[in-house]
Amino acid sequence: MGLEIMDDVRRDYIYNLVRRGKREDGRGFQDYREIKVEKGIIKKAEGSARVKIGNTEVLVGVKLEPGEPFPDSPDKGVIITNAELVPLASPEFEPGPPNEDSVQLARVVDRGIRGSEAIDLSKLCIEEGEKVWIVFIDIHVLDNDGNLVDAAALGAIASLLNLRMPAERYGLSGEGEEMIPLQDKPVAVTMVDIGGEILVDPNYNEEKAAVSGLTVISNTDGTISGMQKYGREGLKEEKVSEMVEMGIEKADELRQRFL
Amino acid sequence: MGLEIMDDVRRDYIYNLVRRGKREDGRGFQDYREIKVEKGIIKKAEGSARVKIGNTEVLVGVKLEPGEPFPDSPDKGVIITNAELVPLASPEFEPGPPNEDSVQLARVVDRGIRGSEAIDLSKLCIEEGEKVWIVFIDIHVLDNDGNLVDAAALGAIASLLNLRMPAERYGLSGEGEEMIPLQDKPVAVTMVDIGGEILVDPNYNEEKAAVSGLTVISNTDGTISGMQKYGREGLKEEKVSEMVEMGIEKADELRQRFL
Amino acid sequence: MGLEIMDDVRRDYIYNLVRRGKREDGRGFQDYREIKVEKGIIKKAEGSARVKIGNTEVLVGVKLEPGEPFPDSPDKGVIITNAELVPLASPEFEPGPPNEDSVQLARVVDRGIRGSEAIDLSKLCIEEGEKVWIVFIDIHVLDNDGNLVDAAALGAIASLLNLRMPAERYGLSGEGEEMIPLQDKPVAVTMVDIGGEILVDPNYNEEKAAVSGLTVISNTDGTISGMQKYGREGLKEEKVSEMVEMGIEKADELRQRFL
Amino acid sequence: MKEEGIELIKDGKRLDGRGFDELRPIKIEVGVLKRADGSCYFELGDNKVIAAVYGPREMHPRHAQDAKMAVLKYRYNMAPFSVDERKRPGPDRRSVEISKVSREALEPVIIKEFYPKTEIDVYVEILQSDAGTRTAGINAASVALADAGIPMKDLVSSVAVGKIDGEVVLDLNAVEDNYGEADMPIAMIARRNTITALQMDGRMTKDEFEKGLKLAMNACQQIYELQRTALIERYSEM
Amino acid sequence: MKEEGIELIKDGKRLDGRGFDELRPIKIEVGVLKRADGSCYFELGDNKVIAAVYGPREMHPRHAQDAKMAVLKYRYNMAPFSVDERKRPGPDRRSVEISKVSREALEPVIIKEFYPKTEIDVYVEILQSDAGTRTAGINAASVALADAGIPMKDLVSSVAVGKIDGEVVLDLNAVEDNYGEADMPIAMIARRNTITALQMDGRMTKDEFEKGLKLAMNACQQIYELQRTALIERYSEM
Amino acid sequence: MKEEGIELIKDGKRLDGRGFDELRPIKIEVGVLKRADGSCYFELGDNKVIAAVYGPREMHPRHAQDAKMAVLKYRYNMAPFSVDERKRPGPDRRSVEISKVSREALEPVIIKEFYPKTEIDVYVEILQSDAGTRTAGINAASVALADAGIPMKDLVSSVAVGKIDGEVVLDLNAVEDNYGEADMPIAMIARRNTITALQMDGRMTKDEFEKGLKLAMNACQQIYELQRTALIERYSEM
Repeated sequence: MGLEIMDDVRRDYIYNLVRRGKREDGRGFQDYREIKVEKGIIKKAEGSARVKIGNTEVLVGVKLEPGEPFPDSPDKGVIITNAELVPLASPEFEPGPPNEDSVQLARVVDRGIRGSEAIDLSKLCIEEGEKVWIVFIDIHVLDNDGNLVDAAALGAIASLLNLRMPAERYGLSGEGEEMIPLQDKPVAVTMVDIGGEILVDPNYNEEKAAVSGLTVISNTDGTISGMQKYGREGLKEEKVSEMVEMGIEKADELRQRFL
Repeated sequence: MGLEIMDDVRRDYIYNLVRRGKREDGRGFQDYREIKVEKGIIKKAEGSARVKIGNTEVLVGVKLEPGEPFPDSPDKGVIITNAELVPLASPEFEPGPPNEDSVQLARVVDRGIRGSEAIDLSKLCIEEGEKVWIVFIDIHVLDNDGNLVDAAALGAIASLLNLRMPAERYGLSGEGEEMIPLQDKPVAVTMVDIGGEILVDPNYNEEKAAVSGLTVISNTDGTISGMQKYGREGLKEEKVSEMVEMGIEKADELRQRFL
Repeated sequence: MGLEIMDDVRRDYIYNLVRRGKREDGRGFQDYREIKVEKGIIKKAEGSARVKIGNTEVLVGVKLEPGEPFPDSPDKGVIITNAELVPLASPEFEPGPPNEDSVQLARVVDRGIRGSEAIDLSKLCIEEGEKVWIVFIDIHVLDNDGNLVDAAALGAIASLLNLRMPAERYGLSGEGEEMIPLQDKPVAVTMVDIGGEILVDPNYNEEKAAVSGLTVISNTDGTISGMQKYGREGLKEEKVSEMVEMGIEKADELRQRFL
Repeated sequence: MKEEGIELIKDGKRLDGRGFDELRPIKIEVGVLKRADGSCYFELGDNKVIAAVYGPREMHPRHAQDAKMAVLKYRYNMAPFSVDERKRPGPDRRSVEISKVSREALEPVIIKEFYPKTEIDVYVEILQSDAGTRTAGINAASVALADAGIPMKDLVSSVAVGKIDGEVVLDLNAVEDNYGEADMPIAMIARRNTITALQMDGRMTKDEFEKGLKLAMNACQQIYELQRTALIERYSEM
Repeated sequence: MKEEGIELIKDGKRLDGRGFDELRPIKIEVGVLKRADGSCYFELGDNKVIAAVYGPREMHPRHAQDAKMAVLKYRYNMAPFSVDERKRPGPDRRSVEISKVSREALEPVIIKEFYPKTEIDVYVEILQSDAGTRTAGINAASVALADAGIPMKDLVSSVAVGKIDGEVVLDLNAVEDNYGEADMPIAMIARRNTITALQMDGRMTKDEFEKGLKLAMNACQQIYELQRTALIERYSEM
Repeated sequence: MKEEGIELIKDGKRLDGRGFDELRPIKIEVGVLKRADGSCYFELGDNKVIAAVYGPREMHPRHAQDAKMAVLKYRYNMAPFSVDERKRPGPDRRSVEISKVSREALEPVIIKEFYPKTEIDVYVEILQSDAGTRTAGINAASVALADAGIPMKDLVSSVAVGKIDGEVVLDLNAVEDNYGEADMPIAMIARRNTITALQMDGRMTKDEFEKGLKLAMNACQQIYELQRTALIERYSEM
């Protein structure tokens, strides 16, 4: 009960700020918090990156393992994206199997990478119909101060940018430490609607206060490769269009600065 | 607590009716409710049937997939019967893995089909010791107004009556859309004992009120291929014998009318 | 609440006894309760033993099945040790998947057998890299009156002493009912610290009263092949050394009497 | 989205003969289940789905109750025989995600404040699947909620748009979904131009997105009319 | 029920030398466990089972309590080493079904009204299996319940009958079960001709069923006497 | 402990150049997470671990509460990418055991009586693993508990000793662990010579054990100083 009252207080506080054109941390409505991207920090992973957006911190590690292709695409590698909302990262996260929040986080990031065809899956074939590389993209959230999606998506693509094939470890012929070139760099931008205003990169309190939001994942050429609406209220059609436009624009900024 | 009182009220109501020779829905003690059997209604399934017994509604779908035989019967197909008591069908069903009710439902139906040797499992061998057809009989309960067993068993055998082998889909040689002939048509008849009277085809309220019951599954030649007693009270030996006789008789009626 | 008070009462009782140099069942501090070891009592198992230490009773069964070796030891058999604290054995055990107590029990026993190299795993190779014998050591606790570890470890090694290879059952060539010779006989000895005194073989009440304990597993030559400290309090360094010495000594006694 | 090499549009028509802005045939039946408080059977082409609503009813466990309003739950589930390769029973990641998105699609219209401490359960079973099951499920659930007498501000309607052979088209079927370039399921309160669910897979430009959005809005208007008609018929029968 | 081609009856005798109406050797020990409130070890030929009873004790979670009577629970479990191929620990569909049937076999004799809001837990462990474990478990549990002092109207006794080589026989062993034509486990209150559990697998005529039922009734009478004797011995020791 | 045939000691030095009694490089950062009540990042050679503490906070479910003191929980978890072959997410037997041992390693120093009915949660994530993660985790958790302001009698420090090529050495790395003869992780209250966790794998004599214990005690003293310094630095910053 006490907690529910806190929710109301926080919501009022955030809405009042926005009404006066302000945000809790002093940013403009379209500004991201400070972003840091560090690549290659986990030696045991074939690709890795740590992303901080403000106090939000996400570690992404990519492992490659030989495995079986899907029957309907025998010459293509497989991407498996997984997110762990470990209880270390937030008092609200609980140990246990993936819940709807971690599943959605993983699937939105997955969708962006798949839709953009960032990885050329046909380059991951080892032996057609028998053996291909399975790309495990594991999102490990360390500190949740809001907007995990953008941090995770940025971490995923940054990890893929320094991906090496561990062919030797598996006694597979040839190309050793070959890098896998990326075909695109999808970037996710999440926005929420608070009192009619669009706020980019919501922090934890803003995320809690907002009743609707949208993630737009877009590519180098400005096309969209993934979208996801959130929240228990609707969004007017024109608001969605506005967000899509803004999302594409901000993604371009992030791509140039961090990838 | 309120619910427990309702249970008592319902039990009294049903018992009082039976004492006066009546049933809630006006049927005779040995009458089934109206039965409808529709075959082949799910195109994606290799065999399917929808069975309604009064308001009870069950959908059965049969899928065939190539798989490994059991080591002790290398030249025979495999039957796997599964029942889902999805929460759509009753306020008492809960989401989650199979519980003792759904397991028992599946196993009773399975036992009837297996005991009657309705399916000639040796016709389901693709390559001895390597590959056989796995027959998945999935019972999907849509509306539970009592006597799921008879509806499920009828749905299962009706589904098997229009079973086609999906050889092409799996790139298997030969017989394409070959039908699998059935060797028998087992039919389940469930009876409960209420105040010393045997009631055939109990509806939901009768099922709840009864303290014991019996399912008898019998075949075209009048032999029995499965039995299961239910309930927290015993049944006198002579009552069981009477039920077995009645079950065989009613099964014959159902078989002629609906299969 | 009532139970917590009982815990306090029991603790006081046990501590008071120890202060006066006594134990609940009249034993000396370094005495085991009566031990019985019966080998070969489960015909279906390839090796088995029932061990009673006082009222504590544990049944261990060993099964051998052909399976795949680990990639990093292609010519060696595999040991899998599992413990079931079935609710039959204690009012405190609950049905369900292994919890931390059953996992620890299994792992401590496993560690002793592995560390001592009691089984020559290279003798369990059927076909290098393809097929080896998997040794399932299943610890089934029947009555828990304390010190499950020593009973389980004794049961495990006793079971292995009468292990036969079921080659015929799996259609494998050759040696039929060949026995597998053991290379060593590790024995576990568990001690607890109660009021500064070391008590060997704690019964259930002593185990509950103690705040720390140590299991020492040692071999025929007096070397140690496994240790595990328990409990929510620490143990002084010198106490640990004393326990290690005592553990090795008692193990030797047990080995000579029961193995 | 998986493979290329199939021509999905010939002579300006889709493989099943539909125009770009044409829905598959829709069939709606209300109140089809006895035990549920509300129910709806919904066909969209070869998709066959059924929705049931139970509640408002007491919520367990108690500490999950909301003291101010009802809690809406939504469970999307596929029958094992609803797809070509048998689906193993039980939730998977896809169904968990769809359940969440579908619940959020319906929440904006439900007046939850009327029933604090209770839960409203929506169960959607996919009996046969041919691309578009989540949208069919939302449509069915919306009608079932109304049939159960749950107080609602409006109905929610849902449809997918997508891109095949470079064209933006309405309501992809399974072949189009498998070989197409993008898929975008949308749910909306049709009479208010308010979007309550939106997802996108694949790749499309902003202009294609806008075009798709318009197609979906028109189609949701049509679906809304069918939902409304089905409900009116149901109540005139009673 | 799986295979044919083995001759199970030679010269009017079964492979293990028994007559058609003969039980395998039975051994009963009462009160074999210290921690349990009641317990019983039961051997039936090569079957070795042990039953423990705990309770009546407070039931958790509370909302599952019955305000009028005790709740009986029954858990049938096979030790991994009890069968030829190691059984993976944990419940499977077979053990779930057997647990339900066995619980219902015992419920008619237990006076549950004496202990409202409590639970009575019966745990049966199969240590070695050779066909007939569910009946051996019910016999053991019945004695263990009495040993625990649970108020009971009577004992329950259980045995299977079956059909092998065309003959109706008592108490199938593993070979007979594997190669026979039918198996029918039965539990009853022997002194009242009341059947509390009945299952049937395989195929038999109504006449064979009647014949089997008679065999089972006689055998249950014998088992009842053994159960009773074991309990009397136990209490005369104490 | 798995294989032999690799020379782990050359010219009196270990493969990574360390002496027998030398720790790998250690790095400690305190208060690295915003949401947690206390946190610590700990590096030991190539091991990278992070610990967070939440609480004391209300315990659920209530019947698990202890009316006299706080309940300490500990969860050791490996990130899927922390090891050579991807680890499947979720607890396995190894992590369940390590969690128990680590909890017991810390319990002796925590004054739990101050916060009855609450729980204190320690979460340890292994981000990169190179032998010694459980000891690194305990070291990190000990500092994180202090950072969270949990009342403690002292810090706990932890290290492993082992036997390689017949020599007793300190703090095995992954190669030494894989090809060595014994491994013995220890946790202690360094200033009191009190051992709070002790495990041993492999094979060693009593004398080797004693020698290892001495090595561990010295190393824990060093680690204690580093933990203390890191905490002092953290609080002088604030």
